[in-house]
Amino acid sequence: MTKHFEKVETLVSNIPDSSKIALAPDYSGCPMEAIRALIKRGATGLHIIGVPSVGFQGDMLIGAGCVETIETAAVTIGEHGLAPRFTSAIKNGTINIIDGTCPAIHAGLQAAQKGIPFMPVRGILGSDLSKHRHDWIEASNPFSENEEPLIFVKAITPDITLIHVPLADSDGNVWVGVRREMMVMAHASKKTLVTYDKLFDGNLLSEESMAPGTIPSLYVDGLALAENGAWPVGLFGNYPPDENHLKIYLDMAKTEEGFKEYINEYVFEPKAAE
Amino acid sequence: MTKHFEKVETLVSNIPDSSKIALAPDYSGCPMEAIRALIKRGATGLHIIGVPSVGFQGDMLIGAGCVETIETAAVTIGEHGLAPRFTSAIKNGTINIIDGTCPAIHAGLQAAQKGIPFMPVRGILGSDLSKHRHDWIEASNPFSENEEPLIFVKAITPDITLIHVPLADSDGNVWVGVRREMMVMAHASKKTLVTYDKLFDGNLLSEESMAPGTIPSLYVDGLALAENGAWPVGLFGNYPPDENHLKIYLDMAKTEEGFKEYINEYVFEPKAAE
Amino acid sequence: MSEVIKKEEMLIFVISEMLKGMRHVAVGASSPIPGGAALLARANSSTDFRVSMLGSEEHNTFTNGGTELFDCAAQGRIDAFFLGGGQIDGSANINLVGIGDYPDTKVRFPGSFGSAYLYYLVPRVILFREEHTPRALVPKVDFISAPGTSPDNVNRPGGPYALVTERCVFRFDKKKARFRLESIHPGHSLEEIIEMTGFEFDEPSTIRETKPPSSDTLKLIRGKIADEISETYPAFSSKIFGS
Amino acid sequence: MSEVIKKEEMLIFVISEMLKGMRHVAVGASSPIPGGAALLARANSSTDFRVSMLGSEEHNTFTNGGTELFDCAAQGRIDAFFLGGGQIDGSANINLVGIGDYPDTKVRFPGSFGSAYLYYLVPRVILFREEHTPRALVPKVDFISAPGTSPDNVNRPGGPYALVTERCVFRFDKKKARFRLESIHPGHSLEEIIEMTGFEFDEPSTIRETKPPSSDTLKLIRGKIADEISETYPAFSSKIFGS
Repeated sequence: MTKHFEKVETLVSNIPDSSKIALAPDYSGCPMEAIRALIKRGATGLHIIGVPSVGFQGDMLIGAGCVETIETAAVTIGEHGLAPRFTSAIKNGTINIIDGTCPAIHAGLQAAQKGIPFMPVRGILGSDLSKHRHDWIEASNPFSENEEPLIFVKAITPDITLIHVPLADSDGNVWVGVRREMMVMAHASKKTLVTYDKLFDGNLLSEESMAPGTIPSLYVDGLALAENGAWPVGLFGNYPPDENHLKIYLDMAKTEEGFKEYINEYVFEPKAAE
Repeated sequence: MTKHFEKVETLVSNIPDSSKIALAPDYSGCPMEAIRALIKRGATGLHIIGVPSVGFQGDMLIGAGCVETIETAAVTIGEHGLAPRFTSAIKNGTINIIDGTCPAIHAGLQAAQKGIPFMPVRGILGSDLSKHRHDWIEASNPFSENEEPLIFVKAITPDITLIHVPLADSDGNVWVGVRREMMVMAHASKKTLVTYDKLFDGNLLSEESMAPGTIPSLYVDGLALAENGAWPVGLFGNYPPDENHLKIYLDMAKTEEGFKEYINEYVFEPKAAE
Repeated sequence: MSEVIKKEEMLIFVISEMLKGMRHVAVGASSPIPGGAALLARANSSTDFRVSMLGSEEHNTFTNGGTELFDCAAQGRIDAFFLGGGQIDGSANINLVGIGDYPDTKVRFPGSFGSAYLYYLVPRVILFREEHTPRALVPKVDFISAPGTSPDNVNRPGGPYALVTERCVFRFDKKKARFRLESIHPGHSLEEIIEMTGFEFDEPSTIRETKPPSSDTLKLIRGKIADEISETYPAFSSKIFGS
Repeated sequence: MSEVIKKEEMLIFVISEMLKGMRHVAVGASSPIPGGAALLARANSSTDFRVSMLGSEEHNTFTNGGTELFDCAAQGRIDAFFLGGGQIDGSANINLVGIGDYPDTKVRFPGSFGSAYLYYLVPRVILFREEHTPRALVPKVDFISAPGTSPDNVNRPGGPYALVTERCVFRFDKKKARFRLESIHPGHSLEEIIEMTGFEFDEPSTIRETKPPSSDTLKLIRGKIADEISETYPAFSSKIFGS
């Protein structure tokens, strides 16, 4: 049954340190309020998975020392490009990086969604990526008469999917619209925790037009209201990124000291998310 | 670009004899008006695929001699059970049957959707089904330390997906709601032909609530309006099956003569679909 | 209210008793009695109890198309499911394909549906076959749609739990790959069951009678459950409950 | 209207010329110039021309989540795509990961995104790297995110078609696995290009100058295209077009 939490802080208390957490890219559903709560509580040892890439939220978590491993096809902050704390952490060797490619991450999650050990994936062959992936196997296509090589990508089963969505209802259903990567994430994960911008008046599954974009409560373990909860990243179909704020971040986060100042001001201060 | 056809007859003229056609089950989107048009035209040699099962439309096509091969997890007419023309055709050996199981058919289509040669599927092992499937391979899970057997199901690429949907727009987008097996079918098929009950006023993809249940026109090759086009099977969310009519069918179709009378009355007569 | 319990009402109750404590029960196509049982178990449950019914619009929360039921089972999110069979044998092998030499079966059934998958993945699969005759319950099925048991190297968290018929309840012993008679429905006898069962089964030392529904439960079945099930199975509901 | 053609305008035009006759062009993340080129090619096309742009809500018709772009490419429904690279070498290998000994790269780029997939599957992949220096165009990349060519037994319908930079256009010869200089943008010279390119390439016998956009096309870029691209790339659009 889906639990409704009054506070985002309580919601994220359901994320143990060292969890493997699936996160959406900046153009999808970023639970920034929950990310700030994780930083505030001092989460450590997280393994974050960008589905298929990760942006601002990943850079924040890395900067705050919450991340041990990052598994992703890329780290990029919207239109602004390089993520300063990620770049610095890689340079200093303070985090592990598992470099992937978008369709392989999607395929790994879809394998978990289907309960199969792996999924064959086209492409990839001859890329240096596979040299460093012990969870990818080069195998032969058993349906080909010739010796056609293929990459088999191991299933990816996150402990937790943590996302922000525009709408949720009191029954625990959450609406992701066309951003269905979040549905795959929820299906594939052991637990799914969600923050949402607005409470939907009614049941999302009973509305013929809303149901197709809804993750049923069956897959949703916990929920908390977080108005404007994707700020400053923006929420698809609802509000754009706060570009000015992102620029402030990118400027401050160039250095470790600047990043600390940033989180002091915007995460630890009580008026953080206003 | 999606072509709009004035008549269902013209739409189905784009289905060559001997095509491999993916069809939806009775509780999803059945293009009955198009099926009647196929029978009227005397289509032959069809290979029909139930995704994952097929009902009234399959029985009609089989009875009318349009089908050479049927590939499906089951043939069943709604709550009524056994499909008379299918049962008789199997008994008389007049059609080829490729028996499958629902998730394997979905997996085969999903493999085609992803452009991969096969998909591993759980279950199936030790079933007599696999003895008769040369497109399924028993292989070993390469990610398991023990010799764990697995079934690899070959990709299924239909020539044509033929479906009926509640709504389409003038740009060629079609709305399937939660019946997303039809989206997988369209993605996996070389061509998709659609009949629809009502024209949607506007663009389905521009409506935030409609887009998640919409197959974009990118995948839709041809469209024709067919009001009440799923009759007598019913259309999810729109109208129920015409149970009285289905009973008439089941009664008449018990014999070949009766079936011929049925199609004379309801398919070849001009007032067929009224 | 008539206290004469109809067979269907009895079976709905019997199956619902096996669903106590479940969190999520799925019901396949053409399954009005298992569907009624799942809805009854939900009505009687004090904890969270979810029913997903194929073909229903009301009791179907899936939003990812036809594949979701199967994916959901593979994820371990379905606790119980129902399977039938034109033939069921003493090793719990089920045949939903036909009688005779495949593919030229002289009697053809609808087909295997998702049995060759869900039987492996859902922990508690309840076999339900109303007809209890030597024709239905056979020594060995002509075609295995899905086997009752699998070798150890097959990843199989699921399998048969019980077999419910119009005459009795069998429980399945996975280790012995064999059924054991659990209880006999009121009005039926052991001799009759032995005679009408095509396969051999274990017998308990004392024979228990299947408990019928209480009058409150019967009221619930004929009211709320009849009403709920009629959305998906109008013909069944009107025939049995006259509603 | 100023007839001084900005570099970005020139590049949008040059790339759009390579998209003639395409039916479906997809544009990845952080790609304002290729995005503008695709929208320009669409505006100039008399036949059906579809643009799918990642990150756009207006020019994105995908409804199946993040996987659809990749599935769509694998289905053969995408004719052209764009890739860049922190490093690109003379065999069209691209590096989007970093410089130095992986994983301890001394310069880290964002990551490979979908390059290790789309480069294999989209028939016409246009490499775009604005910076044309020996640092960007290298003899051999430090890390292969995706290779320019593959052995014959690899199922690879796609691959590199051309490389567009701020100075010139290279076409890729798949058989030789080597670039050939196609044209030099106005204001640049062969000597400069040889000096600024870290890899060897073939030279044509006569050197062609890259055709700039006509004044009508320029108007189109500064009007309709600037407007359309600003939805996805507001910062780029306001910087280049001041809108």
